[in-house]
Amino acid sequence: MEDSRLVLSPSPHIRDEDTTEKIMLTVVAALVPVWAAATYFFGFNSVRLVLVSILVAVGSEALFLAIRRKPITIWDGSALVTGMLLGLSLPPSLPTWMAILGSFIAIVIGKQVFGGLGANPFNPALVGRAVLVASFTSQMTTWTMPFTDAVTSATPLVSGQVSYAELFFGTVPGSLGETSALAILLGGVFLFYRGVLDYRIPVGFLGTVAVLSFVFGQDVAYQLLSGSLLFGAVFMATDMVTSPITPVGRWIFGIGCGLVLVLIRFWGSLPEGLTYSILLMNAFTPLINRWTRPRIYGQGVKQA
Amino acid sequence: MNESAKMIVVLTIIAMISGLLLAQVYHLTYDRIQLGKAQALRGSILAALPGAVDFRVIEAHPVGGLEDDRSTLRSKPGSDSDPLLLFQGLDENGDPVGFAYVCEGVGYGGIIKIMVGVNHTSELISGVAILEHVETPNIGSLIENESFRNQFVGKGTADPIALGQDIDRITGATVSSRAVTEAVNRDLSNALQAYKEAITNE
Amino acid sequence: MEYLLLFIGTVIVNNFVLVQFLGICPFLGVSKQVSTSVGMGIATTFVMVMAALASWLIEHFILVPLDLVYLRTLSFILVIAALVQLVEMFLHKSIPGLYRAMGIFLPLITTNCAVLGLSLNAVLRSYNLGESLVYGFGAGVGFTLALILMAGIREELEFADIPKPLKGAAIALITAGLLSLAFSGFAGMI
Amino acid sequence: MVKVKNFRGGVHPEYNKHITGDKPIKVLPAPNEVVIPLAQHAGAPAEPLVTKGDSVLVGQEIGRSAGTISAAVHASVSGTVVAVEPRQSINGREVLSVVIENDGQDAKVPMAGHPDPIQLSSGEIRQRIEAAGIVGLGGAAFPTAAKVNPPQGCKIEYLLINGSECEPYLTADQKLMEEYTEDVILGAKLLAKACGAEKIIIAVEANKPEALRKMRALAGSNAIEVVALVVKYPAGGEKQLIKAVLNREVPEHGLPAQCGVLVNNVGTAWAVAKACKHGQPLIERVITVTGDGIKEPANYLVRIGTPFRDIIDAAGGFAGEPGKVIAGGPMMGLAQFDLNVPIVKGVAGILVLSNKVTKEFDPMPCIKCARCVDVCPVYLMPVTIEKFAMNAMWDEAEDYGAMDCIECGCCTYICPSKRALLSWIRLAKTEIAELQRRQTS
Amino acid sequence: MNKMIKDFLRGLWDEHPTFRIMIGMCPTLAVTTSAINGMGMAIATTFVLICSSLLISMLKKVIPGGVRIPAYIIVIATFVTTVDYLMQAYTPDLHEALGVFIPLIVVNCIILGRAEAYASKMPVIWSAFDALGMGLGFTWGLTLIGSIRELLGSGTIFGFSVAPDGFTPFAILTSPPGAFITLGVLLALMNIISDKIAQRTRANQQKTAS
Amino acid sequence: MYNSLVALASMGGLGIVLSVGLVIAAKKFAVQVDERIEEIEIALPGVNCGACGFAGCRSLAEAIAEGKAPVNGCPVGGIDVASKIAEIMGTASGNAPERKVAQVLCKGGCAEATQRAEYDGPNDCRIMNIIQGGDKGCTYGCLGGGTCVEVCPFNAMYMNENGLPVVIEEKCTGCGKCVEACPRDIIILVGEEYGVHIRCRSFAPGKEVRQVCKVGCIACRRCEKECPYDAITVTNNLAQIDYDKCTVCRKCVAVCPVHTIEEQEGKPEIKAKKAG
Ligand SMILES: Cc1cc2nc3c(=O)[nH]c(=O)nc-3n(C[C@H](O)[C@H](O)[C@H](O)COP(=O)(O)O)c2cc1C
Ligand SMILES: Cc1cc2nc3c(=O)[nH]c(=O)nc-3n(C[C@H](O)[C@H](O)[C@H](O)COP(=O)(O)O)c2cc1C
Ligand SMILES: Cc1cc2nc3c(=O)[nH]c(=O)nc-3n(C[C@H](O)[C@H](O)[C@H](O)COP(=O)(O)O)c2cc1C
Ligand SMILES: Cc1cc2nc3c(=O)[nH]c(=O)nc-3n(C[C@H](O)[C@H](O)[C@H](O)CO)c2cc1C
Ligand code: SF4
Ligand code: SF4
Ligand code: SF4
Ligand code: SF4
Ligand code: FES
Repeated sequence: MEDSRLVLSPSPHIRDEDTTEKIMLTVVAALVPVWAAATYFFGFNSVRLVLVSILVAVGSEALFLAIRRKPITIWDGSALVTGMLLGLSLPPSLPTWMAILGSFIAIVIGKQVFGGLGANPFNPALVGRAVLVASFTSQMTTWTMPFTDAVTSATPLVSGQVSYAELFFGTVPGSLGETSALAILLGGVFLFYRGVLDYRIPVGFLGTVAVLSFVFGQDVAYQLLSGSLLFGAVFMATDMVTSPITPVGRWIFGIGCGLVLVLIRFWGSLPEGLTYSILLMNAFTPLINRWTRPRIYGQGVKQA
Repeated sequence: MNESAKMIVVLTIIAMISGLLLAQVYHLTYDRIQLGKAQALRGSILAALPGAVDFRVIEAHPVGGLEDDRSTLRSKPGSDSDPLLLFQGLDENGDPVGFAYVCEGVGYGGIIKIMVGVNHTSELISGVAILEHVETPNIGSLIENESFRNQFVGKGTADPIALGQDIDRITGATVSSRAVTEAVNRDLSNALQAYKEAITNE
Repeated sequence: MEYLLLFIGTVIVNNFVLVQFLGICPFLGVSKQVSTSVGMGIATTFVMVMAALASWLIEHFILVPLDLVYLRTLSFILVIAALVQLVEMFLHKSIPGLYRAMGIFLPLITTNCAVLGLSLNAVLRSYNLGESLVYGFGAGVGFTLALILMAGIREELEFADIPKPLKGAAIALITAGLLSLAFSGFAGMI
Repeated sequence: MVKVKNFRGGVHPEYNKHITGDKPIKVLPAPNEVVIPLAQHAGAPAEPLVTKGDSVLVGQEIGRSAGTISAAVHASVSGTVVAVEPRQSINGREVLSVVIENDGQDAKVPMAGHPDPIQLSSGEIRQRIEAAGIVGLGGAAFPTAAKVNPPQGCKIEYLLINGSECEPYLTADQKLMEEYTEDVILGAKLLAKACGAEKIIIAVEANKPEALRKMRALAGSNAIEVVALVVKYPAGGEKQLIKAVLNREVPEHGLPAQCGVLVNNVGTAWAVAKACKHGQPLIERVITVTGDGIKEPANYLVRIGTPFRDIIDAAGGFAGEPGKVIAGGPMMGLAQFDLNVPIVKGVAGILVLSNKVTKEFDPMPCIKCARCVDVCPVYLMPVTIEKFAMNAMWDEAEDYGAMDCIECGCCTYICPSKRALLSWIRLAKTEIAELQRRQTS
Repeated sequence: MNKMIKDFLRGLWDEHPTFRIMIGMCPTLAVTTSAINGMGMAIATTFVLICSSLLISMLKKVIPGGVRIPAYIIVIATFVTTVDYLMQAYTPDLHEALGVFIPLIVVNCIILGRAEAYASKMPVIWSAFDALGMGLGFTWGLTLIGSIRELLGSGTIFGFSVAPDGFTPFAILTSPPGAFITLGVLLALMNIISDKIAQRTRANQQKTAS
Repeated sequence: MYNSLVALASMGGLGIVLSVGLVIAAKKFAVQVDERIEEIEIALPGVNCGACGFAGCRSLAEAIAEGKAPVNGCPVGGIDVASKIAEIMGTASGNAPERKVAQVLCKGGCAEATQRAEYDGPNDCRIMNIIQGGDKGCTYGCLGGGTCVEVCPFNAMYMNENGLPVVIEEKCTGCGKCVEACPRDIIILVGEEYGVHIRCRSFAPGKEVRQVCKVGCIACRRCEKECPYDAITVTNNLAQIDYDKCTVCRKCVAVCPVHTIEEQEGKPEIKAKKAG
């Protein structure tokens, strides 16, 4: 018995089962219905773009880490999530090479240059998307009708001529993953149930948009269901790395996203502000964390 | 000489020399700069008015002034009293070909200044030239392309020019396209009226 | 309302640093810590308002009446530099507390694109006095906003395992680029 | 159904109380040799009263309390002192200890009991607590005599008896409450009298229905209330208990007495009852021996000073290769490397985890999931403090409340990236304390 | 003489204004949307830099310390305004493209910095060499950045179309975010290159030492 | 021409106004700023390491200018910096502080010393030390977590294969960061000329030391007796060198039965001390 040395380690001696890998895979699982819906509506394009994005994201992460002679941590699943989210945020008719470029930029410029997982100030998938929009504006704003390859002029957000039911089920033109509110909500509920999703950000985000739409006399349900708002609020604003860690901070983050989105949607020259609203609030995250420190137990309590 | 006095004297002298020098530079380059500006203006006027070889300036006083422009973020000072400059294009014989005026629209990056030429007789647009813009290169800047600008030729006051119907958008640059279309639309009838008044008064 | 639009436009839509590229050197240099960037931001805002006022006065009471527009650059920069130096001396002597919080940044600001750019722009866009002041204030606030956001991010990056060749200015520039990308959503708004 | 009392933060680890929850308390025979450290409590170590060769009786004082924050130490067996020397203790350091060879007689010093201890005056109770060397059995081992003597200007309104036993695996307090209900309640009354509390509240986690039922059945008088606590670690933490039960907060860096509350463990109450009723000093306690690395998990009443090895042998020895032997529970317990260390007053159990359970945790980059922030029961930002600690930014760590950390380990438990948050926060606490000490001196 | 060449070369790499000292960043980012713009800006700046260095070096004895900075500013501003008007007269398109950044040459830290640090202490000829080095450094820097942004962002270089048919320009490079990111990436590349150079020289030194 | 004159006059006016204003202001608002602070700051290395005990180089510069710190206050800068600052301050005392380097006083690495447990936790000596005193058999010895190496701002240390830190003396500036960080107080700063060290810090009795470490000091006192200069004394079971007396004669090295005493190459005997 004396031979085998005992293990000396600091408490606590037990750990929760959840790991970063599991969290990432949960997000992937939650995205499956969304991807399935996208494939149902847009067919091969959905498979093509999302698969390419995933492969390039994971590949460029591995490549970058290999060049840096760091352990290849692609199995943590974060690049997988980034690639999947980027792929799902692309318009169905986008040329493959643009998806490759966007995915590469998302991982390299959006994440790895800052030191990899956990260190990036901005949401990598959105960085990739924003760069694509700024570079290939017309391709990134060319939509096709579901079930066909027919190019249509505008998304419902711009044209404003579809029913709630169509918006809810997703039989409208738009980015691959954004059209079906049903699939997104399904994924969101699953994430929430698994404890991966903090309710404050999506609630703050969607709530703000709803209230402001109402105040400015817009069709509230329409504003919520159209465009990529729902997709972003559920899957992208909630990216833990780039959102605040304090409870109050997460409310502020969500509300801030909503404000910026409304500002851009109603007064900006872009039809859609999701990408920018989240990226902008990402920039505010360190400041929010700093200025919303929770009150420590017993702080400010006077002796009775 | 004490230090303070020296400081004052030296600085003053340097300032004076500099002032003098700059005055010389200014005068030396003045003519050329004006000439360059005039040529640029002339170029765009002639581009907007095919057939014209020369132009003259007409001061017009449009009724009620031109519409306010939200782009400039300020009301134009006394738009009633300020004259509107119209450029009358003349052919080889000195006969009027038409007139051109400048209008502004708010694009994606900022203000777009447009020269619009109108045919003397048909009172239809004879050409459009972009004077200034700050649109995104390769996106909004495509409004400079002839294919876009030429779409306006032949349009008139009769019915408003509509983006998407009369004018094809530039893909991905709806904002810029709309800015140009709306600007041309907005001032066209006013300018035409002012032009007519101006030449009848002459 | 128009002043408000002008203000918002200057702060976020045409942010001096991120969109107009004015004042990049202090933006990169003084954005390492949130606390210093606040001081720098306030000081810059102060100087900008002052410069807007001064340049408007010079333009409208000296340069235009005397037909001396070619002396614009020269006179603006001289007067701004002198004014800032005066204020700095004054603060140093009379209000040491404020000097320590903000005054030490003043010499940094004197010869900086943002301030001169502001004065020249205000004149080129023929703003009236009120507009000039609002423009100056908005530019200062926009500069401060960009600076503080950047500082917040950079303080976090201090702890990150950034690849060696990117450490320092390179990563700061990329961050600024992404920040600018985030701001580009407002483009064309006003 | 009465609503259970809740508090913000905390985690839900596998409780694993079923292993020993139904095992009655067995009395473990005194070992051949006991090692009794003179520093088992918070505060100054006791001063030795015996030397090598002395013979001692059960309950004989062998270490004298050395100040206001200190406690007496008593022999737990009768026999001969074979050494007074530094011996390895559960904190990994060598501590001056009295080693007694058991003569098997169990001869006791005369103990002055009281037939109806509740008649004792509060001063007398306090005196007996002090004489018995009673310290908090909830873990911190703070001398109880000092604790029941509230500081100037503090009026104790409530005595909270802490029966939550929120540490996973451990069932010692639970069994104590079930089997010695009467004495625990008596002890609570005595403690209340000693500190002048008006009301007694006994708080038990809702997962111990039997203990709750028995307590409720006997609590009777309306001066005693029994409340059910949420089943969540660390419901038994003093501050969390006060927040949950009374919705009060202990002032930062302050004492519970400053919000009118005194918290004592059920074991402490039991020890107080025995000291007053039988005059018995604190020479034994109930512990749980459990874990997947032990053959026969059980609850034992053991003498203070019994080496871990004897207890583990009594419990059938290790089941397979042992990985970790932990003094206490899995969340706050101390891992041991030497099985000769003795049971001391503050240890509530021995947990043996097999090699299978003790896996290495490789920290990954923090993904800022904020779970650590959400679970911290004192509302700190563990991830931020960790970051400061790793970069030796002690001032910032202090500013973010490192010193308020109660070392519950929730943050480290929950972190999906398996970061050693608490270790770094502990380091920050040590360094900050060091800096403060240097500043004042 | 050797030192003079060294001082001259310094501005081209070791103390490169853009990639090393990081000054004059505004024009570096703002006007480099095309190679010609970047080069034009840099040449204008170099002209002002050389002229003012020369003059300040000549006047250094005359100017009292107390009004040093205002005096330098006047000198610089005079040259800047001269350039401004000359460009307006002879290269109106470039003038238009560079806009407010021409008068802003006045506050380009390179110029005042050099005046303060070098020209005010050194003989005239040396100052000229130093200024020329810095100016050329600035020129190749801006031209490089401009070329990259123009090539990838518009598919042309110095206005000549060089991209193959079907090339889709990477338009972000001509926008503000692209400016920052391009320079950031370039800077990282420069760091890698100088690291390599430093490594090689160290290796060489060791070889010669042993 | 007229316009030129206006330009001349107005620039002249502006020049006068400004220079007069500046001259007046300079007099009126004059604040005594010590220009030397600036100069000293430039002379300092600018690493802001804090080894001087001030909050960075600027603070030290201020302190030196105010006479609150000696001109050789920067241990990192050494003689060069000190003499430069002395020049600025106009004092002649450019004596560099004695150059000290870090010495690691433990020889018991993985090969020589026993482990009492299997450590599983953050690889930081300070944390190991908090957790039950770490996994090393010897409770005085090096924990091998390399915290000293981590904190060294000058990359002057590395961990060898035996799990012990090694100081690269050419790089070490004697800043003392490692000394401060080491929870076992194993590292000390010693004048660089001293080449003999007793590499053990254990105050445990010899018997116990033997159980946990092959190279630990067992307090046999042979070195104490051997030293001709009385530079070694054994107290509390540990032999220690009084470096002020040590002449690096190396006599003690050979007599140590467990080879705790180590000599370094290239550090000759200090003859001067012998005489005095
Ligand atoms: C970086 C960037 C630059 C843009 N530049 C322009 C532009 O110059 N002109 C323009 O009208 N829109 C520009 N846009 C906006 C969008 O292309 C356009 O408003 C939007 O896509 C309208 O969509 P549609 O053309 O499909 O209706 C830009 C967008 C981005 C992200
Ligand atoms: C008068 C008085 C003084 C106390 N002083 C301290 C003290 O100095 N340090 C301390 O840790 N606990 C002190 N305590 C005990 C604490 O309130 C607390 O019960 C003890 O730290 C154990 O708490 P824990 O097990 O939750 O950590 C004192 C209690 C009383 C009544
Ligand atoms: C995280 C944490 C968990 C604790 N859990 C318990 C517990 O389950 N039961 C308990 O009696 N004391 C627990 N304590 C100790 C209590 O805070 C407190 O010290 C004790 O109840 C005071 O009683 P005592 O002085 O009689 O030990 C815990 C302390 C901490 C910091
Ligand atoms: C709930 C959740 C949302 C996420 N959203 C994103 C996202 O929007 N974009 C992205 O690139 N990665 C996302 N990730 C993956 C991961 O956090 C991301 O790659 C990190 O930002 C990389 O450091 C998400 C992960 C989780 C758990
Ligand atoms: S920071 Fe301290 S109190 Fe908070 S969860 Fe972590 S260990 Fe517990
Ligand atoms: S729980 Fe772990 S991963 Fe999550 S924020 Fe805290 S330290 Fe980071
Ligand atoms: S940390 Fe230690 S080894 Fe490194 S330079 Fe400072 S004194 Fe020398
Ligand atoms: S010398 Fe000290 S700090 Fe360095 S590795 Fe050893 S124990 Fe750790
Ligand atoms: S060039 Fe330095 S601030 Fe603009």
